[in-house]
Amino acid sequence: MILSSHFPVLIVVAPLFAAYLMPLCWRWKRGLTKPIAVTALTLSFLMALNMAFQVLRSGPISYHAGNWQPPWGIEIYVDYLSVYMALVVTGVGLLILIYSTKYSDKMIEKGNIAIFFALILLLIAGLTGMVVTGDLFNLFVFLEIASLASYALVPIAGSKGTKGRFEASFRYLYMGAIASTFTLIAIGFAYMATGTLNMADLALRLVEAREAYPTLVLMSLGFFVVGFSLKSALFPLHLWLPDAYAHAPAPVSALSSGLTIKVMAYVIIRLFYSIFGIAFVSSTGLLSMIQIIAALAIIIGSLYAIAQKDVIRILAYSSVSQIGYVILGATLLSSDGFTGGLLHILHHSIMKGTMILAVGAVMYKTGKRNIQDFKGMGRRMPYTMGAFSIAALSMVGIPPLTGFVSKWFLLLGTLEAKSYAFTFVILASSLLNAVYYLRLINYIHFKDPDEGSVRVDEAPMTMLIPIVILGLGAIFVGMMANIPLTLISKAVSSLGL
Amino acid sequence: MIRKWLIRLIFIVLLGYLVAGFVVGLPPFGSADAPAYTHVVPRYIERSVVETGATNIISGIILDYRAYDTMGEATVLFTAALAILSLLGGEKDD
Amino acid sequence: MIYQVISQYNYIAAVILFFIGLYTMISRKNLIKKIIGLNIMDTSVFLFFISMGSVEGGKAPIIVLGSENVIYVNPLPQALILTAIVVAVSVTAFALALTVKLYGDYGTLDADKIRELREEPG
Amino acid sequence: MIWLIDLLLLLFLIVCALEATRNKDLLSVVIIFSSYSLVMAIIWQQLNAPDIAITEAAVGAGITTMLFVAAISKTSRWEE
Amino acid sequence: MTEDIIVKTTARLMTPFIQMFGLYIILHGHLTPGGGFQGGAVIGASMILLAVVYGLEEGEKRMSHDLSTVLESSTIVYVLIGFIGIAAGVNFLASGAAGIPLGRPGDLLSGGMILALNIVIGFKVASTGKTLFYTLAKEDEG
Repeated sequence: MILSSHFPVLIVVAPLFAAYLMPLCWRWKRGLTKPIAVTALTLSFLMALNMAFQVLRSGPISYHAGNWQPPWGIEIYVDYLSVYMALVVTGVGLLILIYSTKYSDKMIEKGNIAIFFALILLLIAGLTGMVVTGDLFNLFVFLEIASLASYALVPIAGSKGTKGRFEASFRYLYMGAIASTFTLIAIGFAYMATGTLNMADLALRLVEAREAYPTLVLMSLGFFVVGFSLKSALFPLHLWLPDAYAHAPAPVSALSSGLTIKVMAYVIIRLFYSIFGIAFVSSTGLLSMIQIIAALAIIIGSLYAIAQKDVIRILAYSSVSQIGYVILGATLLSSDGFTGGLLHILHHSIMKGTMILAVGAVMYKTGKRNIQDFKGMGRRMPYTMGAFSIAALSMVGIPPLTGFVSKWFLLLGTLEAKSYAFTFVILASSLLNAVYYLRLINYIHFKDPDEGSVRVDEAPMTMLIPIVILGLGAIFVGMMANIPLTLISKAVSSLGL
Repeated sequence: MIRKWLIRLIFIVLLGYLVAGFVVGLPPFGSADAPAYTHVVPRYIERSVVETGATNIISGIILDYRAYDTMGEATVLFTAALAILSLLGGEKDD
Repeated sequence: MIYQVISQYNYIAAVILFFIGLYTMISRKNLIKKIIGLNIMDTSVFLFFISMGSVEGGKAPIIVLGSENVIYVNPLPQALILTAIVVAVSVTAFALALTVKLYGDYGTLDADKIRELREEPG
Repeated sequence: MIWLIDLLLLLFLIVCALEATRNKDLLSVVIIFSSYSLVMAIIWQQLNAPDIAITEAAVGAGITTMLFVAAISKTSRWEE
Repeated sequence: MTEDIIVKTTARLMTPFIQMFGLYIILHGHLTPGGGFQGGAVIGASMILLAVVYGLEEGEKRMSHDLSTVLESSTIVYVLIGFIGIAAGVNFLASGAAGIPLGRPGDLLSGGMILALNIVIGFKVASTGKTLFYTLAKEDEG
C-alpha cells in the first residue's frame, strides 16, 4: 500500500477531517483545537509538496475516487497548474492559520473560536478541492463549501467585530449566491451540450458540441465567466469585496484576498485553457473584452485605493487591481504574459498576506487601522512593519522583489502580444501603486506618532513569525524566481502556450 | 420610479431574447438522442445494479459513482450548521 | 419555429421563473424578499435540470428487477440536483440567520435603510 | 391530455412566483412559496423524478418554510 | 405557544409514525425512491413539528447538547467509510472494488456501502435540520 498515491484526495480530506473534529474538541478537549487544525494543514502542505515532486518527475496524476473510470466517476486530476495552486493555497493558508492561533484569542468571541478554525479549515479544503478536481460538478460542490465558509467567516468575530459586519456578509452572500447559481446553470448547459461532466472529456466533446449546439456552448461559457468574475471580484463586479474585507477579521481578509479570489481566477484560466479551448474563447470576442475589463480593473482599482483612508480598504481595492493583472496576463495569449500572470498569483498571495496580517497585528495591539494611526509604527513594531514595507515595495515592483519579476514578465507578454496599450496600463498602474504604497511607507517610517497615541511594542511571536516568513518570501521568491518558474513554465507549456 | 421601470424593461427584453433565441437552440425536450442521455448515462442505467448493487439508480450514482460529491454535500450542511451556530448559537462571553 | 418554442414549455417556464427570481433579488429592498427571490431562482435552475433529464416514455430511474426493454429517464441530472437542493437550503438558512442578526442591530429589513443607518454615525 | 395538466401546473408556478414578488405580507409570501414548492414537487413527479420530488416536498415545503417562518417571527412581518 | 389539545395530541400521535417513515425512507434508499437526504429531512421536519407544537424547551429535552454535537460531526463516519477503500488497497470511497459485498440486488442488505452511507447522511441531515431550526427560532437571552 503506497500512501503517497492517495495524496490527491488526502490533501482535501485531511483539513476536512480536522474540521469535523473541531466541534467535538471544543466540547471535550479544548486544548486540542488549535494543534489539530495546524497539524492537518501542515500535512496538507507536505502532501502538496510531495505531489509537486511527483508531478515534476512523472507528469500529471489522475486519481479516480471510488475506482470508477473518469467519465463515470469523479476524477481528481493534478497537473502542473493544479499542483502550483495547491502549493500556494496550502502554504499561505498554513501560515495564516498559525497566525490565527494567537490572533483568535483576543479578536474572536470565545464561543466562536472552534467554529472559526473549523471554517478556516473548510475554506482551505474547499479551495484545495477546487484546485485539484477534474470534474465540473465536483468543482461546484467545493466552490459552495469555500463560499459558504467565507460568507460565514466575515461576521465571525461576534461582539468583538465591527458594526457593519452582518451587512457586509449579507452583501457578499447575495453576490456569491447569484454567482453560484450562474455557475450551476453553466454546468447544466455544458452537460446538456456534451453529456459529460469530466473536464478532460468535456474538452474533447465540446469540439463537436460547438457545431451541434452553438448557442448552448456560448451561453455556458458566458454564464461561467460572469459567475467566476463575480466570485473573483473582477471589476465592475467587485462591489462586495471592500466591505467584506473591511469587516472581516484580519486572517480572513488575508485568506480571501490571498487565496479565494486567486482560486476563482484559476478557475477562469482552467475554463479558458483546459475546457473551452483558448482558440474558441478568443474567436467569440470574449477574450478581448476580458482584456479590456482587466485593464480597467487595474487602473480603477488603484485609483480607488488612493482615495481610501482605512488601510484595509486600501489593500482591498489594491486586490481588485491585482486580480486584473492575473486575468490580463492569462488572456494575453503570450507565454510570457501567462507566466507573469501565474507568478503574480504567488506574488500577490504572499504580499497581500503579509500586509493584511501586519495590519491585523497592529489592530491586535492598538485596535486601530486608520492611516493616521500608522504614524511612526515603524519604530514601535520594527519587524512587523519591516515585513509590511518589503511587501509594499514588492507590490510597487522594485527589483529584486517578486513584484518586479511578475510585472517584468507581464510587460514582456504585452510586448509579445503587441498590445502596447496594456504595456502602458501596467506601467501607469505601477506608478499609481507607488503613490499609495509609498504614502503608507512614509506614514509608517518617516512620521512621528501623534501625541497621546497608544504605546505598543512588537506583536507576539506566533503572529510575528508568519508575517516575517511571508515578508522574507518576497525577497526569496524574487531572488530565486527560477524555482516557482520551473513549475510555471511547465504549466504554461502544458496548457498550450 | 424611472429606475424601477428601466429594470423591468431590461428584464423583459432579456427574457424575450432568451426565450426566442436560446430555447430554440436546445436539444428537443424529452429526446432520447440528446448528448445528455447518450454519452455517460447508459452505463449508469445498464450496469448500476451489477456494479453498485442498488436498484435505485440515483442512490447508486450519489453514493457510489459520485460518492466524493456527496461527501462535499454533507460538508456543505456541516458548514451551514457551524455558520448559523457562530451567529446565533450557544455560549457567549460578554 | 413557433412549435419548436412551444414544445419546450418546461424550459420556457424555467427561464421565466429564473428571471422572476433574479428580478425579485435585484428590485426588492426587503432582505427576506431577496432570499425568496434567490430560492425561486434556484428552483428554476433545478426545473431546468430535471427537464433536461426527461425522456419520452421514460420511467422513473428505479430499476424493476426482471423487466426488460424499459426506458428510464436520465438519472444523472437528478443526482446532481439532489446535491444542489441541499446547497440551496444551507445558503438560505445562513442568509436567514444574517437577516435575524441585521434586524436585531438596525430594527429594519430594508436594505436601503440599513445602509443609511450604517453610514450615519460615520 | 397530460401535457395540459403540466402546463397548468407550470402556469400556477409562475403565478405563485409573481405573487410572492408582489405581496407585501411576508408571512403570506412564505406560505405562497411553500405551495410553490409543493407544486414544483408534483411537476418533478410528473417528470419521473421521485427522489427529487420527495426531497423538495420535505426540504422545500417543510424545512425551508419553517426556517422562513422562524426568521419572520423574529423580525417583522410586513415589507415596508 | 397556545394550549391546543387537538394539535398537541395529533402531533404526539403522528411523530412516531413520521419518524418511522423517515427511517424507512433512509433504510430503503438503495431500493426505492428516497435515501439519506429525503429520510433525514423527514425526520428533521418531525422534530421541527415537535418544537412548533410543544415549544423549543420540550424539544431540546429530547436531545442532549452532547448528542447533537456528536451528530453534527457524524460526517467523520462518512470519511472513515471512505478510508475502507484505501485500507483495502484501492482508492478512496471505493465500494465494490474494495471488496465490500454488494449483496443480491433488491435485498435490504445490499448495495455495498450505500446503505451505511445513507444512514450516516440521514443522521447528518436530520440533526442539521434540527440545529438550523432551533438555532434560528431560539429566543435571544440577552
